[in-house]
Amino acid sequence: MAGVAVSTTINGDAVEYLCQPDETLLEVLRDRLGLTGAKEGCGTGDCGACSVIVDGRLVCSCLVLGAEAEGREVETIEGMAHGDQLHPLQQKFLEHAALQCGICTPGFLIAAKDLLAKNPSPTEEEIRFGLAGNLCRCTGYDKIVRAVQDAANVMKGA
Amino acid sequence: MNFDPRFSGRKFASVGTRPIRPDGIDKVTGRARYGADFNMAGQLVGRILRSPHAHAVIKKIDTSKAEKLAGVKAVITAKDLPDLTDGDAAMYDILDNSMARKKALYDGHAVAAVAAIDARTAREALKLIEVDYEVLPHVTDVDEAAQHHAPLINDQVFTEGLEEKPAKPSNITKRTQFGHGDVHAGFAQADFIVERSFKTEQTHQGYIEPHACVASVNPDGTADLWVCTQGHFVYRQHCAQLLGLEASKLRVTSSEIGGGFGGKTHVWAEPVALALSRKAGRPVKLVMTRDEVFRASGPTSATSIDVKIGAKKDGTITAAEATLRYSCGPYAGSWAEIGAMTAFACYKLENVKTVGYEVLVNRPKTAAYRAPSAPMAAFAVESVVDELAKELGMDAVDFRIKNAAQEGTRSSYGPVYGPIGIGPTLEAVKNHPHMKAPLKANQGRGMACGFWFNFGGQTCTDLNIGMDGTVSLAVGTVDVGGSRASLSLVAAEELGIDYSQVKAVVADTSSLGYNDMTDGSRGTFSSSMATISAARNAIKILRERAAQTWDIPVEDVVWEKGHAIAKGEKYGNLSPLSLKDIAAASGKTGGPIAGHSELVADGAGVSFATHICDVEVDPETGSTRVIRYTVVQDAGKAVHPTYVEGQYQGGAAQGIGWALNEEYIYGKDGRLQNPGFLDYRIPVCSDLPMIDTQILEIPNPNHPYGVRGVGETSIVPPLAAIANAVSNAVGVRMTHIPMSPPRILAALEAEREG
Amino acid sequence: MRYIRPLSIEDAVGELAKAVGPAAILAGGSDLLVRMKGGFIEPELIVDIKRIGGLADITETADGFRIGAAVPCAVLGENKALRQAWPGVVEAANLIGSKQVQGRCTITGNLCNASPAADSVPALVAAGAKAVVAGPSGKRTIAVESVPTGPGRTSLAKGEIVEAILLDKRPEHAGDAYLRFIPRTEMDIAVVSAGVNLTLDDKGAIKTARVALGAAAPTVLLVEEAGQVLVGSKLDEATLERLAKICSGACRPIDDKRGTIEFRRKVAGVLARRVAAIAYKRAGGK
Amino acid sequence: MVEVTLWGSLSAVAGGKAKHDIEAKDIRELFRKLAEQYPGIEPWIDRGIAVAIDGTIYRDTWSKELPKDAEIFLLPRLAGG
Repeated sequence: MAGVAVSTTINGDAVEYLCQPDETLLEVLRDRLGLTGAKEGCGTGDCGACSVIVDGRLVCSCLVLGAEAEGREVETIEGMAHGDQLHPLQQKFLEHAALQCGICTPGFLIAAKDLLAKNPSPTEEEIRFGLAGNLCRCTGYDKIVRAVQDAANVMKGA
Repeated sequence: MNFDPRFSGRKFASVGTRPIRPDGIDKVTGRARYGADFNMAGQLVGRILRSPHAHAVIKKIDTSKAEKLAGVKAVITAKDLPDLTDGDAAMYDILDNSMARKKALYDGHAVAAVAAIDARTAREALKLIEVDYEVLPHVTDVDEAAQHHAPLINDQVFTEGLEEKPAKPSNITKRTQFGHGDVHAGFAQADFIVERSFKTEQTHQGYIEPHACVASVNPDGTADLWVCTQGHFVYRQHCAQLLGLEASKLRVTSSEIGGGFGGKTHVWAEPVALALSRKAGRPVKLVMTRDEVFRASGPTSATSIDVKIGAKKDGTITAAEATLRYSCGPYAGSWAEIGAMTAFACYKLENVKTVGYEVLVNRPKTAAYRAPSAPMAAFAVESVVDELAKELGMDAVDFRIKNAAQEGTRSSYGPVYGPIGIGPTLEAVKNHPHMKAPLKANQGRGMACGFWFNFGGQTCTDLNIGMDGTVSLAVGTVDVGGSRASLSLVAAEELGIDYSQVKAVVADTSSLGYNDMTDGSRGTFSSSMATISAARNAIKILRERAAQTWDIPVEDVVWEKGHAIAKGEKYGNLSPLSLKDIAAASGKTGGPIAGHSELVADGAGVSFATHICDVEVDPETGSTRVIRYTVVQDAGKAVHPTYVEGQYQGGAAQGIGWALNEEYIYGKDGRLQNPGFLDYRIPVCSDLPMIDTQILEIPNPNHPYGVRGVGETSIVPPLAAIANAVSNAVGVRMTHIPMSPPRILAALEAEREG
Repeated sequence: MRYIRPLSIEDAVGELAKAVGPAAILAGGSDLLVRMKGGFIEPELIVDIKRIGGLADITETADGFRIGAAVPCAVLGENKALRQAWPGVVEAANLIGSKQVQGRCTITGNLCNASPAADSVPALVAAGAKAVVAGPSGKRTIAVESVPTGPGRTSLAKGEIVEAILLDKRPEHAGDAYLRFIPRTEMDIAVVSAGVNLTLDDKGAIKTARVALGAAAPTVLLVEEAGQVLVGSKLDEATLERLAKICSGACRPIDDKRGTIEFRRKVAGVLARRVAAIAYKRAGGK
Repeated sequence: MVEVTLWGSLSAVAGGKAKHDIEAKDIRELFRKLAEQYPGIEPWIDRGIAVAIDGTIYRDTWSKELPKDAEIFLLPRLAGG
């Protein structure tokens, strides 16, 4: 199997790696680059725990090949806070206790960030459908939806 | 240890507030490390070969080709996990479930495993292992398995709990019975009797994090295991016993856990990872795929339940009876027993009888799932209770209030209740605005009650006071949903300091004494008791140090609001010493200050919940949407109310999924048809409404702060609440869970055709 | 295994044509990577077509729309002109999987994966969409319904790639719509589905109609009789009743983990009625 | 002397009797005497029996004293989620 050399940008930094042709971006992030914030809950695009943003588009990194990242810009949970300044979504998730076990949280935060970028004032229904690709088994989603609503309000005010 | 656990009725400063959890930032930044997020030098990748057959004799396994593949460092079969269980039947079952010994007992049963330099090589190696199976007839349905002509899963099983040992083996491992009074006499007094049979399908806990571990066994017999688990001390015991290791030489570290709900309460692949590491001489990481989680971890029972309840015209229940059959997978369990105990626990009954049958089937080994066995029994009982209320012409809530258990009632499972919350939850529901909200066409409202015991158990905690006056709290119960925040609050409360001065961590098995796992809603109940005890022990030392500083008798020093105070007029000029002051001087007053506790947290308080649910049913498709949901539950005392609400909401959501769409679907070939989140349909965000909660606080007399468990009860009422709501919306009584659209549509069509 | 990223359709066709072992085309990957993960396919060659000129674009032409094979479904939803002309096709494309999946998946991939339950296909069939196929012997344009021939099977020859989907320019008074039945509100595969595409005459009567059903047979069904029954009507109750009956009758479904034969038959009729009403309204009918 | 009530299945291995009068000061002594009288109970004790004393359930505290006139009820030790 011939390795593929990839030059890409991750959270604003230039990154180069060699990966196998069938290796997913999720595997590259976790196993080659040590970015374990994206989680594998299913490996088939059904849970959203591995969500990342590639060239401004929300995707499941388990459904992207590492080779495909060539020349792209990838955003992961590790790049969401600015230094010690949490993103408003991160802060609101903490304040609302929008996480219990926390395994789905990185995926939810990335998906919510994408949602608010496209729709800064979503209704409850828009939030619920916008986040339907992210499974949470602990919270019943109530506090997650409230945290996103609250973060949206804060971000509009900012 | 001289610890007084009785409820004191004190006023709280920290307990009951809602601070941010200590592990929060790690979890929103992706830094928190879960089972699969840890690596060791030289680590190999482990993978497991699983049976494609539901029931088959393993005649021969040839691993020679796999062993020769470049990059493969170890291949194991059951031979590499010799039986060291010494007659311990439960441990033997866990061993056999980890790696099939003679027979594969379900689709997904492990038969061999490899460790290789990478995942691709490991996958290739699995394909090179040749297993010669003799396929046997199988049975996956609980009712079919209970028939005398069903394929026998284990010919050594003779039903226990019968007056005489049966002549022939069967798939029924045990019969259990509970109750009191005379149900025949009771039914004779009844004016109305409702009798029905119900089925519920098998569901999975559905935690988003697959089982994952990194195992490292050294040649000198020491070993490390990093693993996502609800109980690392229990995993240590299991693994040490199965691998022949000395418990104290096996250090188990619990990673952050990405959900468990009962499914991570005993070992599955961990002994395999350790055996691979031992054979390969290198660390091995083993992570289950989602497919493996569904096929080969521990889902809950499928059930078949008959319920009969009789009442007088005035609404008094005269007798209640239930027969419950629960599937256990291919190994003995006690799941019907719990169902038989919980079934009628909400009610005051003169005459009650429940009988449970444990049934073996060719499905994965049943594990606990949040208030295990109770939701199915409650579904059957609360459906019949609703129907009986209708026959009597009584309001569903009033009928339940009339028959609700109270302090002094003999429970249906035996003991007499102390102060309990079923009555108050029903009264709260009766007065809740949700009950009066208008409904539209095709909408219906249902309600139902639920019960769970709550557990205590062995618990050990260390509280260390740093020289800067901050407190580190080491607990041994795994934090599954925010307990580090709750326990930090408890430490702050007892010491009289601010929450921000305390940080709780979960210690590994080498750093703390034994702790039972986080199950049975015991985490906060038990560890808060141990934390209070540890804090009181620390306070004793703090008082001694203050007495020493002041050179007065320790009896004259009291601890109030985080300060040592010299009591008595003669000490009028001594200003109080804060915890920080005493800590700062500790190096010169006797060294580090710490409080330890080891105890058995017994006396857990039972808990009750009543739920209200509105649904809308599409009569043309059978599609059901939950449009409003309210949980009312007794917490005893809500230490961190936000996380208590979270438990209520999460349990309700899981119950909603179970009620409407989640089920294990087996083909005629005995293979699981839907081992993935695509077709095992747990609720998504757009499926649910906000879930309102109301926390009642009826103190548990056996805990200093009145805490009961809160984690599990909330999954008990939803199945019945939704079934009752569907019945009220479209007039069909659903007796088969999940109430999937095809089942509801078929019931509606049958109703229309009369 | 090799991963290549050709820059021209000719190169892609050439590589596919000369591939010795199993080869796979990668656009969105939302089916391909799942099948690779499950071990159902082990391609020796993966041809990523996303950098081929024009394949990532939606172009509006004199004849209508040309949707490149590598255009993610989410981009369809962001194209105002397409949304206005073919709302049913767009809503079908935006029902596939999650937001995450929609950021990757393509209608061409959905078509070529050849699942009878593919969401966008009934809408495309109802719309009379065409597929532009590039292959070693040149290009051909065929009706989308002739691409899938059975579950997981297509009529495409070795080396052939569907490079674009064509949708006609819309006349006045036209509307299309798509509905599917799923047990949850999102994330499921259609248990049964229906797409309807209508044009009306000046008086508001239906002039032309195409009705397609998904997950009702081994391939998406174009139910010509259902279209015929609509023509000339203004969607009165009796017509809707007949439409439902014809659609239920046309189904040749199976019992599986997602639904029963009876359920699919019944609900196919229910969805056909509902979706026809939406399309009619979109076409300006009252 | 305390009166102990066994749950249905346990009474099957205790001579078919649900109620037993036993001279025992704590849970440990209660289990020992029951096992002496009915050896069939021993495997059940090994698997775990919980003791309800006036409605409060004790799973592990074998040193717990049994007050006179207390209501004592034996239950299976349960699994939880």
